[in-house]
This record gives sequence, C-alpha cells and structure tokens, in this order.
Amino acid sequence: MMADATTPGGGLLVLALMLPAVGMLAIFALGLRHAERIAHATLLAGLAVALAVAVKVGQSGQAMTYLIGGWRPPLGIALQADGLSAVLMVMTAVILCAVGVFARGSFSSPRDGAETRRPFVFWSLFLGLWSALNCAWLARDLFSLFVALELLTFSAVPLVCLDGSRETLRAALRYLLFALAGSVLYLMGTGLIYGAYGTMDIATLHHLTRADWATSLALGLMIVGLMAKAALFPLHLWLPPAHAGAPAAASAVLSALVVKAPFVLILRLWFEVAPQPASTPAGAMLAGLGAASILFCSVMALRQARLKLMIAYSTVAQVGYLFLVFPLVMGSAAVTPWESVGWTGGVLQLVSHAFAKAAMFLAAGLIAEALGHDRIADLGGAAKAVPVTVAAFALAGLSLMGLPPAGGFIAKLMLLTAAVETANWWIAATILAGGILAATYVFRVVGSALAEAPEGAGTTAIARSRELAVLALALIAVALGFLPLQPFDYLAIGRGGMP
Amino acid sequence: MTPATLYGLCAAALVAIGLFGLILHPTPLRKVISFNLIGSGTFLFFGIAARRGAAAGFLGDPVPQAMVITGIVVAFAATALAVALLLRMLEAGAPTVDGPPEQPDDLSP
Amino acid sequence: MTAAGLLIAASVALPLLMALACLWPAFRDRAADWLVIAPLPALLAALLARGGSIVVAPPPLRLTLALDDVGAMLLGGAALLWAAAGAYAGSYLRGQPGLARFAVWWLLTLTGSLGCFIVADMTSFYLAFSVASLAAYGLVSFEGSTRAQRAGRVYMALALLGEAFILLGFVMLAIGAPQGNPLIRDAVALFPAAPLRDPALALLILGFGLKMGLVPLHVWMPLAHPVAPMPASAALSGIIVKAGVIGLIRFLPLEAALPGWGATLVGAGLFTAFYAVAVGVTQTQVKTVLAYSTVSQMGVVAAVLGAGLMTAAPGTALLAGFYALHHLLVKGALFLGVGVVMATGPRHRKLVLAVMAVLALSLAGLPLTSGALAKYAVKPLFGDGLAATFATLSAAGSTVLMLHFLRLLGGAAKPGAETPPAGIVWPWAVVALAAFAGPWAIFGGATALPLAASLGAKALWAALWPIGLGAVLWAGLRVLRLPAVPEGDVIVLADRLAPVVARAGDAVEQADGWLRRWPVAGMMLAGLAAGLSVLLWAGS
Amino acid sequence: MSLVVDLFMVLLILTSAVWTVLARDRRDAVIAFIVLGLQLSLVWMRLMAVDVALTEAAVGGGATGLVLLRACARLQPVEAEGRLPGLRAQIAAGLLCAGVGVALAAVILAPAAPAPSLAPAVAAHMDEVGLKNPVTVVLLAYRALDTLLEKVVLVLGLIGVWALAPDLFWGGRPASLRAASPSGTLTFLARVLPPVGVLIGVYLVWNGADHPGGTFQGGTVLAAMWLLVMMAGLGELPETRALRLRRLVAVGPALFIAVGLAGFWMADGFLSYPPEYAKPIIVAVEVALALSIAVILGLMVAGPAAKEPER
Repeated sequence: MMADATTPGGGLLVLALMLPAVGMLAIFALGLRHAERIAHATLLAGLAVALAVAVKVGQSGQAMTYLIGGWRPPLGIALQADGLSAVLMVMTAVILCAVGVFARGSFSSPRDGAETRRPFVFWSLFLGLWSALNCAWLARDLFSLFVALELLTFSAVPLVCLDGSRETLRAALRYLLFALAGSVLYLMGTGLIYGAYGTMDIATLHHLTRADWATSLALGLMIVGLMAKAALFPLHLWLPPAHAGAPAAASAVLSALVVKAPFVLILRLWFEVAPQPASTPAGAMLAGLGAASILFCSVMALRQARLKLMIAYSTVAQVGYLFLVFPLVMGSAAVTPWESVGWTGGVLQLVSHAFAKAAMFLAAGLIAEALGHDRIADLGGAAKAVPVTVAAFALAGLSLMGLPPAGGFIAKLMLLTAAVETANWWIAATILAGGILAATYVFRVVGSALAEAPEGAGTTAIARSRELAVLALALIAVALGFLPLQPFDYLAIGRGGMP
Repeated sequence: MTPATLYGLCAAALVAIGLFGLILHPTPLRKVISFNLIGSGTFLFFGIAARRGAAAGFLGDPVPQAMVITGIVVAFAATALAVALLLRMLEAGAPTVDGPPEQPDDLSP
Repeated sequence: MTAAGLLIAASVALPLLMALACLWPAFRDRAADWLVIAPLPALLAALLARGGSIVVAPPPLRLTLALDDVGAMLLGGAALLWAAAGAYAGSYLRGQPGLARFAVWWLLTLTGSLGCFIVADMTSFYLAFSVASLAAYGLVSFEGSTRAQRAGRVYMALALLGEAFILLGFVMLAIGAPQGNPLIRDAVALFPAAPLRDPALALLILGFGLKMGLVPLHVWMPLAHPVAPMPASAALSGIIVKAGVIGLIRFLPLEAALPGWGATLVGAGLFTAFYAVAVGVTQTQVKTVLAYSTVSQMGVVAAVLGAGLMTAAPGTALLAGFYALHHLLVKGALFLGVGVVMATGPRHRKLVLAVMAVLALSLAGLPLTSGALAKYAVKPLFGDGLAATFATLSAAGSTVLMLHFLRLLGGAAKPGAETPPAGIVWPWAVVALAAFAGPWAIFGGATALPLAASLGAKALWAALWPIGLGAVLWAGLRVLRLPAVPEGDVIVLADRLAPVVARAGDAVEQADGWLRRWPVAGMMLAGLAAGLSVLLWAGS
Repeated sequence: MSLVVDLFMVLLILTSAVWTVLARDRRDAVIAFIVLGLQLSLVWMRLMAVDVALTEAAVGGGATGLVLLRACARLQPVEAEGRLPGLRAQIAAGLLCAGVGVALAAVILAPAAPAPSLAPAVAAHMDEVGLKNPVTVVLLAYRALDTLLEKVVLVLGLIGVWALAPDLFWGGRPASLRAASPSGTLTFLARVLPPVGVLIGVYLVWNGADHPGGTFQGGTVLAAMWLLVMMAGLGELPETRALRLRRLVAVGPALFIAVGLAGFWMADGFLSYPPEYAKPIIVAVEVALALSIAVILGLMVAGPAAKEPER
C-alpha cells in the first residue's frame, strides 16, 4: 500500500522506535544506578505501544503509516505497520520483556552504587537492540533498513563478548566482520537500486522494478548479504560460537529475534520489491539452501557435546525452514502471496521459533547456572534441581520438533501442506526429516536431564521468577499451536493494494 | 564515456579488490581494511547515481550524497569497533589471526 | 455439553493433570502410588458414555472428542489394563530409583494412548498418537542398561519415522478437505476420491503398521517390550500397539471397497503372523517370546482389516476392534503374570501356571476361551479362499509359540520366592478375569453374531484342530535344533549400518569445519551473490 | 581532455587499492589506505559532491586512518603478519572477485536513461526548510530519521568499544594517546592549532546550513584538535565514568530526539520543524550534534578504559 499520508495514531510507530533509544541514552547519561529501572520502565512502555499498534491495526484492518517530518516518500521516509509488522512488534516486545525479567538475576546493578561493566553494557545494548528491531519491522525505505541492520549489528556484537573470554571475543570479531561483509553487500544493492530507480521507498519500487540485470544483481547482492546476517547455510560460520558464547539472556535475544530481521527483509525484497512474478529457479535456490541448512545443521546439533552449541546449531537449522517459503508461495494457487498457506506457515514458523528458541536458551542458561556446566551428557539431576526449567525446555522442544500442540507443529503442518499442494516433494521430505532430527536432539537433552544426578553433584538455587519467565515463553510457543490451520487475515492487513 | 561512468568502473574494481582481500587475508586488521575498500567502492556507486542524477540546478542528486555521508560514518564506527575488538583479543592473549589451531584458514579440506 | 461429554474429556484430563502435578515435588514423590486412579474416568466413560461427544474447541480449531462403539470397547479394555498395571507398578517398582520419573512417563503415555481412542479430529489424533509414541520412550529406556538404551534408540528412531509417515499421510488426506483440521470421519469420507489417495494410503499403512509391528517394521518391538519393567511391558504390548490398530480402523476407508489395498494388507498381515511365530520359537527369553506373539497377533488384526477393506464388509471395524480387545487383555495378563510366576514359590506355582496356560492358549483360540470367540468372530471376513486357510493356520502358529512360551515360563523362577506380594497378584487376577469374561460379555453387542453358534460342535472343531496341529508341530520342533536368532532379527542388518551412519556424521562435522573457514565462507558469500543474481535474471 | 585526468586518477586509485590489499607489511597497507582516502575525496570533488569529499577526507581517510595506525602500533611488536593463502586459493578468489567486478561494471555501463533523480523533489521543497545546502536539508529534514538513527549507531558503537574494557578498569581512563616522547613540533602544533581548528570546526558546522560543510566535518575537526592536544601530552583523557563526558556524548542525539518529539506539538509531527524557526532549530541541533560527534569520535579512537578508575 502506498504510504500517502500519516494515519491516525501513527505517532505510536515513532514511539516504538524512539522509546528504547531514549532509554538507552538515559542509561548512558545517567549512569548505572538507574539502568535496570530505566530498562524495565522502557520495557513496560514499549510493550504497551506494541500492543496498542497491534490492536489498532487489527481494528482498522488497515496498515498504520507515519511519514517522518511529514515528507512523503520517495523524498521522505515512511514507517508502516502492516499485519506482519504488528505481529513482529508484539513478538519482540513480549520476548524482550520475558528476557528482561530473566536478566534481573544476572545483570542486576550492585547495591553500593559503583557502576560495573556487565549490567551497564547489557541494559543499554538491550534497549538499542529493540530500537533496531522495531526499525527493521517498520521502516519502508531500503536505506533506513540498512541503518537498522547496522544498529542491530552494533548492539548484538558486544553482547556476544560480554564475558570477555578469548573464545567469545574471537566469536564476536568473526560475527562483526561477517555481518559487515553482509551489510556492505546489502548497501551495494541499495546503491544499484537507487541508480536504476531513483528511490529507496519499497512501496514506490514495487510498481517500478524491471527484470533487468541491474535489478537482478542488486537483489542478488542484497538477499545474499542478508542471508549472511541470517546465518543461512553455508554462511553460518559465525553463528554457533557467537550465540553459544553470549550470556543466556543475550543468546536468547540473538537467536530468537536478531537473525529474524534479515529474513523479514528478504521477504519484503522478494515479495514487494522484486519484479513479479519472481524467478522460479532463484526461489528454488533459496529453498535448496534452506533445506541444506535444516538437514546439515540438525545433524551438527545432534553431534554437539555442549547444550548451548546444540541450541545454536538448531537455530541455523530452524532458520532454514523460513527459506522454504519461496517456492511454496510462488507455486500456490492463492490470489496473493499473503493468502497462501505457505506464507502463513513461514511467518508462524518465524514467530513460534522465536518464542521456543528464546525459552530454550534461557532454560539452558538456568540449567547451566544450577549445575555449573552445560555438558549434555552430564545433565543428570537437572530435572530435580530446576523442574520448571526442564519442563519449559521440553515444551519449547516440542515446538522445534513440530509436534502438536505446539506452534511449531502448526507451522510445519502448513509448510508441509503447501509443499504437497505445490508438489514440491523434496521440500516435504526435508520438513519431515528435519522434524525427526530435531526430535532426536531435543530428546537427547531431555533424556539426559531426567536422569539421576551423579553422586555428590551440588546445585545452585535459582530464583523462581526467572524460571517462570522461561516457562511463560515456552507456554506461548505451545499456545501458538491453537491457532487455526488456515491463512490468517491479520497477516494480510496492509497488503490489499499489492497484486 | 563520462567521468561518472569511468569512476563507476573504478568503483567496481575497488569492490573486487576489496572482496579479494576480505576473503583471503587471515588477519582481522587486514580484513577490516579490505572491508573499508569495498565500502569505498560502494559509496562511489551512490556517487555515480548522484552525479548522473544532476538536475534542478544541482550538480548532483543530494539524496544519495546524504546517504553516503551517513554510510561513511557508520563504516567508521564499524572499523573502530572491530579494531577495539581485535586489540582486546591481543590483550587477552588470543592470536588475532583467525583460524589455528582449531580452524586452519586454508582451503585444503 | 453433556455429562457424557465431560466424562470423556475427564478421561484424558485427569492423567494429564496428574502428569502436570508432577512438577510439584510433593506430588511427584508419591505419584507412583496414585497411578491406579489415572485411567478410572476413562473406564467409567467406556461403560457409561458410549455415543457421547464433546467439542473442546469450536471450529476452526475443531478439537473434538467422541466415543463410538469400537472406541469405547478399546478404551474400556485399555483403561482397565492401565489401572491394573498402574497398581501393579506401585508394588512392583517400590523403592526403585527414578520411580517419580517413571510415573511421569507413565502418565503421559497413558494420556496419549487413551486419547487415541476418543479423539475425532485429525490434529488431536496426531497429538494423542504422538504423545503415546514418544512418551513410551521413557518406559522403554527406564532401566538405563545398555540393552534398554539401545532398545530406546531403535524405538525412538522408528517411532519418529512412523510419525513422519503419518503426518505426511494426513496432510495428503486433508488436502481435499474444505477447511483446516477436519473431523476424521469427514476426511475419510472424501478419501476414496482424494487426488493423492494411493500415496496417502501407503503412508498411513506404513505409519500405523509400524506401530503395530508389521514385518519388517516390527524390529523395535522385540527389543523394546522386554526391556521395560513388567507393568510397562504389559502396557506397551497390550495397549500401545493398539494405537496403530485404532489408527487403521479410523483412517482406512473401510466403507469403500479397495481390493488392491485390502489384499496387500491381508498379505502383509498374514506374512507377519507366520514370520513372527517362526522367529519367536527361536527365542529364549520369556518376554521376548511374548513380544513376538504380539507381532504375530497384530499381523492377524491387520489381515482382518485388509479382508474387510477388500469387500467393504460391514462391521469390520468392530470385529477388528473386538479381536484387538481380546489380545489387549490377554497379553496384558500374560506380561503381568510373568512377574507373578517369577515371584511364586512351589506351593502356588501350579495354580498360577495353569491360569497362564489357559491365557496363553486363548491367544491360539482354545475352545471356550475368549480367544475362540475372537477367532470365531473374525472368521467370516476371510471368506473361503486361501486367506481363510492361512488365517486358520495362524492359530496353529500361535499354539506353537505359546507352548514354547509356557515351557520357558515353567523354568523361570526367582530363587527363594514363596508367596507373591498381594500388590501384584490382584491386578493380574483382575486382568486375567477380564480377559476371560470381558469378550463373552460384549460379544453380542460387538459382533451381532449369535453367541450360541460359537459353542456348536462345528465351531469347537474348527477351533480345536489348529491347536492340535500346533501341538504336534511344537513337539516336532523340540527334536530339531533351532538356530539362535537375535532379538529383533533383521535389526542386526541395521546394526551394520551404524558405522556408516557414524562415518556420515563425521563427514558432516568435517564439512562443517571446512565450510566455516573464513576464506571458504567468504567465497561462498561472493559466489552465492553472483549465482542468485544470475538466477534472478535468467528466471524472470 | 579532462577524461585523461580522470583516467590518471583512476589508475592512481587502483594502484593504492591493490597496494592496500597486497602489501606485505600492515603499516604499508594502512598508509596506502589513507592515501586512497585522500584520492577518493578528490574523486568526490570531481563528482561535484563537496560535502561527501569533506566527510571522506575527515572521517573516511582521517579518523579511520588514525584508528588503523594506532592498531598497527599496538600489533607491530606482538604479532607477525598474516600471509595470504596459497596460489590455488588466490586464483579461485581472484576469479570470483573479478566476476563480481564485471557484474557490477555491466550495470554501470548500462545506466537507466533518463537517469532517475530526486534532485527536483529536493529543490521543490527547499523553501519549506529555509536552508540553502541541499545535502544538509536531506540529512536534517527529508531523511532526518536516518541521521538520527545513525547518531544512535555512533553511541552504540561507543558503548561497544567501552564494553571491551576489562571489568577492573570499567569507568577508568582509556590508554593514553600521548606519544612516547612528544616532539617539539607536535607540542607546538598542539598549542597553536586548536584555537584555529576549533574556529574552522565551528565555521564548518555553521556554514553547513547553506554551503558545503556540516556536523560531521566540523565535528571531526574538533575531534582532531582534541586528539592533537592529548597526543602532545597537554591534556589527559577523561575517565569514562565521568557523567559530564557522558552527557556531552548524549546531548546531540538527545536534543535531536527532543526536537523531533517537540514536532508533535509545534509542527506537523515527528522531526518536522515549524517553518519560521526551522533554520535556527536545525543549526542548534547541528551544533549539539557536532559537539557530541567530536567527543564520540575522539573517544572511539582512544578506545576502552585501560586504567583503574581513580578513587
């Protein structure tokens, strides 16, 4: 839909973008004593804004638009919340709130008032990250999205090496360098786009793009740059050590949310910028890489000895599912992509994986805190020490395996249905094989956690509120399984004008 | 051939050269420098677009020029962060050359 | 919302709530003592709520529970066995480490297995089926020995494979349905005309056949059933395999004649019935022999369903259900009884063995036992052809296997055993009684056949001669030296694959290490960008 | 005729670029890169983008070069140079990169005609903002959101750099910038240049409203002066926990956001300015931003805290 004018209540979108940024600056300028309080106040306010946006979008059935400074695109920049954005905003806010509750235990400000590094850095970057994510969900300008991606990278990288150990520093540097390589490819693509069409506005480009070499190269560079940031196989070199090395609260956010932003951008590029109908072989290539990601990295997850590394590899595998949507949507008989089962399944997979993976990483963090290590083979006694956490892990695992009644089940069922409908048998086979592999690696952990504790193993007590935060995320991942099995009208809001 | 086209080809070459360094250099400092080379080439693409879009009494389209300014600053911040990281690794006693011992950085399988 | 509906809902809700309550340490530590009450609502529902239904969530979710005749029959039997085995477990496993964990897996398996009999929509069926399959892993691998762990791994791998078959089959089946998550009834009604009918049918038969142990997908059963603790073996062999039976009953389009598919199922079933006997007689472990007997019996059930599918014979579902119910109770009683025999000293041993002998031969259709009724009930479905002959001969096979079992059982005893604890005797007695009396009580309602005819001389003779033949065969076999076949027979072929799989895993790990080298990843980045651009350009 | 000059320029640039990548010594590579930065700012002049040329010279070549040089100095005694991998890898990567270069060149050689441009749109609305430098108008009005977010990027980058301090040193001073033995010239320059430099910096910011120049260029010059003073040992870097320093960093972005939000009441909404006050507001924001940028750039060059905070 063209962003012609600001819609009523559009100011909320600005708030969604600016609240966390203001919170971050406040922490920076006021010092640590207030960091946690500022962060939590911002979390509450931001959650309220996200919910308000979602409700408003749902009520009006229209996308919300805000023209920054009143300047209309292509000259100005528009923020827009369509159904997809609204869902993503709420998802982000809820997950960050849960992580916020969780992190109180590990990143509390010291009582004596002296500023310490970890809480200061964590809370300020945590808010910076939120700003970046909301920007990625809302911006409709390719260059603003570039800035959003950079915001994201700059907030995420230092979180990886918060511990300051050699391994994490090294992981963070790899992450930074590869992410920058991705960014620069993306930026190159936007430059070519501007050279060809004289605008960065997605809605304007939607009507302009031609299937010529300049556009193809631009899109190719941008999409592959984003793939590097989403860690799709075989560009996943940075993810496992980075996500496994970060503190649990940070890993959860990185794996659940940060890798999703580049994927959502790819979706927008593919369905809103690329000339339609998009190239079938290119869609098959993306899905092929997704399938390889699923199979290859699931096997890798299965072979990890450390819990957090296993979860990190599982993230790469699960991101693979998202890339299956391209041929599924293109081959479907639905009138518009957003009315197809494949699209809905893809988005649902994104959301349910976000909740499940956040819960899993947080649970892994608590298990490691309770037992003092995260070696999968020696997790015995975990179920006795932190039963709620292990239950949360198992529930989240249910979603990853794609078993009912979890959200991941509905998502995979929709993708499977779409694969059968479009006769993409290899995709159907991959989805099923991925489910089997996921079940195997999840069961390996749960089975080990249920075993008896070895003699003389001590455990550390964990605050109940933190366990409950994890459980809440896992329960949401499961509750998503009670969505009906059909394309959701909500996700198509704001896309009426697009063929 | 206009100067813009000539510099455009130069930009393409800069990207290729930078990419070569980014892929092959084993030390992070040289990777960062290579990244900046690619960035410079990329910014020039915007410059070409700006120059070609000269109109309305402007000698270049100011919009891509403004974007380049933003881009240069972001690239600087990235460089500073990467350098700070690699220096910290040095302090922590980790070799900043990536790869050995767990992952030798050559191509032989 | 009716009382019947609520009772049906309670039959899955209570065990589920009990499983959840195990998060609470005070309950968890005592959960094993309460296992007996978990299936009681289901038992009541089977007796009182037949024909009831409840919509747990309205369309478009359409989560629906309903109790039809065949569901009620199996639900009742399963609930009874669950209750008895639960009581048995409380006594049998007292003081064992990890009892609380056992209780959690038990309750989850129970929830799923009972759910299979009462759910009416496709998603819920898949849910219940998965819960039953996957939670049973905890029962299989409970002992923690190397043998149990291997059994658990094999079980899990095949269960997951089965899940995948079924899910894909469901998707193909539902693709013609107008909305998401149709009722099973509606989806199956569309089945005969569905565009993907044949592949869907093949997948469903594979998936459910795996659960029932159709050869060669039976390999997990002789491994998994014997390693579980005695009450769990009873539940696995008696009840969990019935999830496959109810799956076929629900999803085969039994009202449409599909001769090709029917014949396939008959062939696979009868082959399984004889194959399992042949391997079973070479086994030396009591429980393994029972597991092979289950494989054999499930082969018969599959053949029954196949015969019904060939001709669209009315009442097939009920007849197959009736046969399955008989097996459920008898096999449960046999497994529980093995524990009783082991704990019984010479004084009461003869009595216990006698009961076990009748139970065992009941599986072969010993006249006047419930087994004879079951065989009698399904006989007309096979008609007069070759299949009928083989179906009858399968009783001879069962006789051989059961005599082998009884001989092994006679030699099994714990040293110093005297009087078995009451806690394991009465549950066994209850199930044994139900196994004798239950099928008689419901025969008329379930099969619409005249009960008196089953007691006629003709029927008696028809039941007796295969047993005689079996006895002769068994005597003959004792002279031969039988080869030693490992448990799970053809699974040893898969064991040869283990190094291959391990090597493949190593290769993946090496490839990952290579791909994650910076220059390789960098070149991938550039190469993919170029490749994608070319495809985008060329493809549009 | 002029094309020959351009061609010569291109050859120079490519030489620097190749040298940057292939030089054995990392210091040579950095110097080649700095030279390249200067050459590129000439190219930007050729492309009639004076604002970009200034930024490239100040930030792209200058500040980035300084950061890289300092890194070299720290790495030199400790770590050996890395070697490019074997010939096989070089050929493979070379072919691939050449392919990407050719693909890009193909796009350059087939430009869209007529060249698309937003210049007319920029020109059409310049009056509503009241400034005469179109780039500043784009940066602070049409695309003000990007500019604002990019300031947030800078602050996050600074936090990222600071985050690398060891726990013990958190809040302390960064490693001293002071040269081992400041030469007389350096000290002299550090005494003489700053007043001039500050003047130039302020002028660039002020001037940027209507002529080429602006916050970054001005801010960078200010930062350079500050660093010069530190390097000559005439001043100490502040402790990173000092709240006054923190507020200097935050003041620019904070004022920008505040002005933006004030737009909800005073003008048409976020980041719009009341027409009659547009110019003074923008200039005020630019001044604050320049100040923050100067401090941030200086601190990013200085690096994370390297001493324990004083009691």
